[in-house]
Amino acid sequence: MEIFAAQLLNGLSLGSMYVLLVLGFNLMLLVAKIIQFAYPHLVVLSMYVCWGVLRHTDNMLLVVLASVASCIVVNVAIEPIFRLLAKRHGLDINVSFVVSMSMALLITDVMSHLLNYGYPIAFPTEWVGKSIFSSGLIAFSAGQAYALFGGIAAVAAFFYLLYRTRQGRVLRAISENSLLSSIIGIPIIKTRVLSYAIAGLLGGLTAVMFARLLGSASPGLGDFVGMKVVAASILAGLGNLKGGLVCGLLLGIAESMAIGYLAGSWSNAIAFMMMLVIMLIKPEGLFGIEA
Amino acid sequence: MKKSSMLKVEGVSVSYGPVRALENISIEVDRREIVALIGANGAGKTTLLKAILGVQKVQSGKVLFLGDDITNSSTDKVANMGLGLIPEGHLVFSTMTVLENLQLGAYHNPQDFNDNLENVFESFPVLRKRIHQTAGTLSGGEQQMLSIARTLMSKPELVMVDELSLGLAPKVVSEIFDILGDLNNKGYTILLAEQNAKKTLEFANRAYVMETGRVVLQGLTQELMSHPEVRRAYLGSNV
Amino acid sequence: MSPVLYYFLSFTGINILMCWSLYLPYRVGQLHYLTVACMLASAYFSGFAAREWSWPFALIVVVGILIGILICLIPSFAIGDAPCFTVVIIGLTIIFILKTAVENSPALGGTIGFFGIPQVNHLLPLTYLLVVYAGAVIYRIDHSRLGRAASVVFVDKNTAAALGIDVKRLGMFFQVAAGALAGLAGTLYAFLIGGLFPEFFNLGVIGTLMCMLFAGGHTTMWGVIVSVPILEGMQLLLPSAIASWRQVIYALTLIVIVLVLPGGLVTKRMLLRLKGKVSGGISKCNN
Amino acid sequence: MMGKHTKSFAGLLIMAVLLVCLAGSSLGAPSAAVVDQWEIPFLNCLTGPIASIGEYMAWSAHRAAYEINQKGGIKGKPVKIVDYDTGVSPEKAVEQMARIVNKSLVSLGPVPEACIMAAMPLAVRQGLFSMTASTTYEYSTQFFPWTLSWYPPTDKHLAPAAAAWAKEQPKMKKVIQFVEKWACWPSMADAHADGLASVGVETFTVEVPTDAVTFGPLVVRALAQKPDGFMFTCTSEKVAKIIIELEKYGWKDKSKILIFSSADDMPLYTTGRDSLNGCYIYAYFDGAKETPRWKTFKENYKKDHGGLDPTSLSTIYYDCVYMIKRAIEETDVTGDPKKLKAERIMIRDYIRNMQDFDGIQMAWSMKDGIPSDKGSFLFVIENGIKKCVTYVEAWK
Repeated sequence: MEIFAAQLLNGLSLGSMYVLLVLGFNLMLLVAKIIQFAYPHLVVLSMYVCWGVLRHTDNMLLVVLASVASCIVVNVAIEPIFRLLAKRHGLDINVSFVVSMSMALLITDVMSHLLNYGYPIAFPTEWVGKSIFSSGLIAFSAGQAYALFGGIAAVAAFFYLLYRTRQGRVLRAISENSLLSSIIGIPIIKTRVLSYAIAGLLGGLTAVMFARLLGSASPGLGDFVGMKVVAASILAGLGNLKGGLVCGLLLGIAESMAIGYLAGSWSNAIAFMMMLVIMLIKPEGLFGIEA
Repeated sequence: MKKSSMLKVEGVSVSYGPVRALENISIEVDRREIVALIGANGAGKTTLLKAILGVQKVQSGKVLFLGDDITNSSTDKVANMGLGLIPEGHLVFSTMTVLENLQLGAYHNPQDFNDNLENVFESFPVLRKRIHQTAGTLSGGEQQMLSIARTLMSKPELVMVDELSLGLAPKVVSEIFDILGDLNNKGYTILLAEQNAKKTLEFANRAYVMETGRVVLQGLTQELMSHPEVRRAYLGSNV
Repeated sequence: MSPVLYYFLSFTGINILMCWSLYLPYRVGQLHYLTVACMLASAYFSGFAAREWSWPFALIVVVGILIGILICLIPSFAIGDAPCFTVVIIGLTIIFILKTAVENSPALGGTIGFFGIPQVNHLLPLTYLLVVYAGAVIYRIDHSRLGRAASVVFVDKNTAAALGIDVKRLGMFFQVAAGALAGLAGTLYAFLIGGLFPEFFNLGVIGTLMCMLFAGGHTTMWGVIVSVPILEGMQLLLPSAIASWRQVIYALTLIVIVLVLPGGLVTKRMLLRLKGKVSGGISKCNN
Repeated sequence: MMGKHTKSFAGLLIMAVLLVCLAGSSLGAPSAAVVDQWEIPFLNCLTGPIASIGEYMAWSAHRAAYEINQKGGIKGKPVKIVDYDTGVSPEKAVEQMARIVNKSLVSLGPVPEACIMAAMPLAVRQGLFSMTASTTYEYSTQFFPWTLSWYPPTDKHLAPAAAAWAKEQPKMKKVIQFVEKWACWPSMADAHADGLASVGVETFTVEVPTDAVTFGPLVVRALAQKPDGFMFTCTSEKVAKIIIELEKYGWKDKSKILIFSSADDMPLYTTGRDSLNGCYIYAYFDGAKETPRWKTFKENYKKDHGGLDPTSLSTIYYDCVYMIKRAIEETDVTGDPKKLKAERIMIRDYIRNMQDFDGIQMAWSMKDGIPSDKGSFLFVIENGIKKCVTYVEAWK
């Protein structure tokens, strides 16, 4: 029981990170109609920015600002590429997947060549923090607390934005029917850019929390996380925000439980196997496609 | 050119790839008029409305609205200038509530939102009752009313209606035509694209008859109703 | 023949087969990465059968193709008409599961890898014979009722269904055909390299194949015939000073091509035009 | 409509021109009858997520070449290391090997195991001696005599190292070994377990998933078995992360932790930092022992790597280049392409049985391609520096 509780706690803090990534990913899928496979890679890039800023200052606010700003800037900067892509191909998410896979490759290679000589980066030990609560096998570090509570706050803010504000309404309108939205006078391109910016904002925050949770990052991290984010999003039903919320969290918990209870290299295979069964039974995902 | 001309389409042509959808179309709508576009399915009515609004790219010709050239302008800009389209198939944002739909309609005109809302509810009392209901759960007629109401929230200078009666019961259609008549009395200018020629011709002041992307006849509705060709092709009369 | 040319040509042949096996299901709008799993399974089978059982090459090729078909056939009952990204994830999942299975099988060398697959004489001409044969079959499929039906499905599944096309059966057909091609490619791959390692079959392979398919043009089967040799050749010819940026160059090439030439280097229209020119030229000569 | 096709044709044309230009630049160089320099190709992983490893391996080979050339080269001719990138792709490895396999005297690499598996069969067929020095015995031995093993057979030198640690920590009865299933690591883990068993310590395995992001669950699972100590057979970065997690869950006694040699790499220290203090690690040379060559190497390495220290893996190909130098000098190798086949075998046979090779840090001898007297060192880590505890001789 103690072990189970400990693993649940681990799973929840990891899951909240997956949720944030899935949300940002789904938002761009819904509003801009693209599969941004490189989104987790961008988040890892922002972790590198955090690390760079931390070498000059330990002002937390500055670090968060730098992370968020860099993620927004880069994410918005690549928007024109996808816009041009949509102009050439129509809104074909398959092509956007191909292009974003190339971008992911680019980002990984830039990190492994140019940043910290390709070595993993490590954040200050205080960042991860010692256990703030510990009893037997149950331990909760400051980093986990940041990830879990920061994650909850960010998700709450995201859903508030989406369901309680004017801009959120507009984002939902475009995701439901972009042609109708433009007919009633909603500026589509401006709002799409906004969705990239919001995903960037979420990504920047995720980067800071991820840094605190993991304590380090490496060029390969984007690929590790990327596959899981795409898998969670598809499992939920592409672009289904609430489904993504559930599946992201479930993925974190399932991963922790699998590592905690199942035999090593088979643990992920079993997790994948379960996913396979679900996908074969419900090809549209658990909660249905909304894109 | 008359001073009160609101919308002027001059020699517009549109192609979908190698297929020509509109051929050198010219129409005009004056202030406070009700103008109808009639023609069979595929005659190019919807394409024309889309071309006016900038949804569909125009290859040649000109679209003037309130004297400004809006040819191939971006749709949201045109909508912002006061051109409202009520699209075919009573389209609403079905996952959102009635209120949210109306709020979206007021995207460019948020300042006197409450007054506008009151006005709209006056015309469509049924929507007031359904204000927090999800739009997807409304009946077809109610969705059409919501679609109109949403357009009115932006206080458009010109209301364009595409296939108003499609998929609706005759009784509901009459009801909505009545409401449109009221709106016209209140000062709205209306451009109506319809397959249901009889009802439309009774309702409008002037009409253009379209066939395979061209305007084949035009004039006052009374005159058109007695035109033998129109009677044969659109009004189901053998005379 | 110099080894550079030999391996260049061999890998070009195998990659053309693999690109075709991605191309076929993409005709109905599916990115079918499951083919890489077929390649893995049939490569390991071929290596094992050749080393342990000393089966003849021809028999191994046939069984290798059958293995590819089988691996694609079973899931296709569920994903014949599934959305593109469901197919993607199922493909990746099965690759992962098969890889784990290999890693945990001492008989297949486990994580260390499988050494010592015997060599086959005349592998290169045999490869190209099979490539040409496969190409002819694909050409026939493309220009049959099936190919035309696939084009409709690619644009809109609902329209296709309304026209009476059985979308699921069609998808299943293309998936199984892809499996056969990948099974063949896997067998050739095992014999060409002579050793196998679970890490051979990873995301990188998929990335390279996608780059080849989309750069060449995913609308016709001919695109990859142009792009595969170019991209294979590029890595051999890049000066060593910029060799470490190879991946970046690949990625940029793909992005630029997809943006500037939406259909890839070779498109359907271009072929039609080419055809028109040739026949036009002929008729001019006749006049 | 015209535009689209013109663009397509133009695209094709540009690609073709590019290709021809590149072909001209790389294939067009005329080959002289007798070489005026020693060209040593290095098949290395320079792209992708583990490019950093390839980078420092290449760096050390180039460093050795630079030093040799400063002192007049080999037999009066300069030596040049030519890098061939294989990434982690077997296909590229084969194709790069094919480029050098008929013209090179000797070569370095390939580096990651996937590339060794793919490219070495070709080298064996064509009779090229290629030094796959960065991998373990299991891989090299498959391709003998056309490569060498940099380390003694796995069970012969890993087991004593693990046993030496257990002897330092006599109260341990039960050890958890974290094993990542990759390449030859499972067999290295078996060797560790054998060594521990020989001194009466029981080993239980916890497998580390390759794509795990956090390690809390793994540590909870390990701790639930109430072990006395931990042994690590996984990537350096993961070792560091798991040790940090162990600390979080209240594990205090770091001396009950042993890290295997392949994790003696920069990410271990940059990620683990203070948490590593007191941990044991075994490796093949003692970096604290100052020799003039090692000192210059270290200083230059730091200068080019932002102040980071080299590790025991950084010097492998440096030593390889010096091995080649000695082999050429001590035999009648001329570099004449006409005698290529015979001279390749001369180099091969000399290196496979080289006596008293003077490595950057220590001397050792080879016997039939295997080091005959190479032991390992057991260290304690203090503030990122390895302090030697004992020298462990390999089992004979």
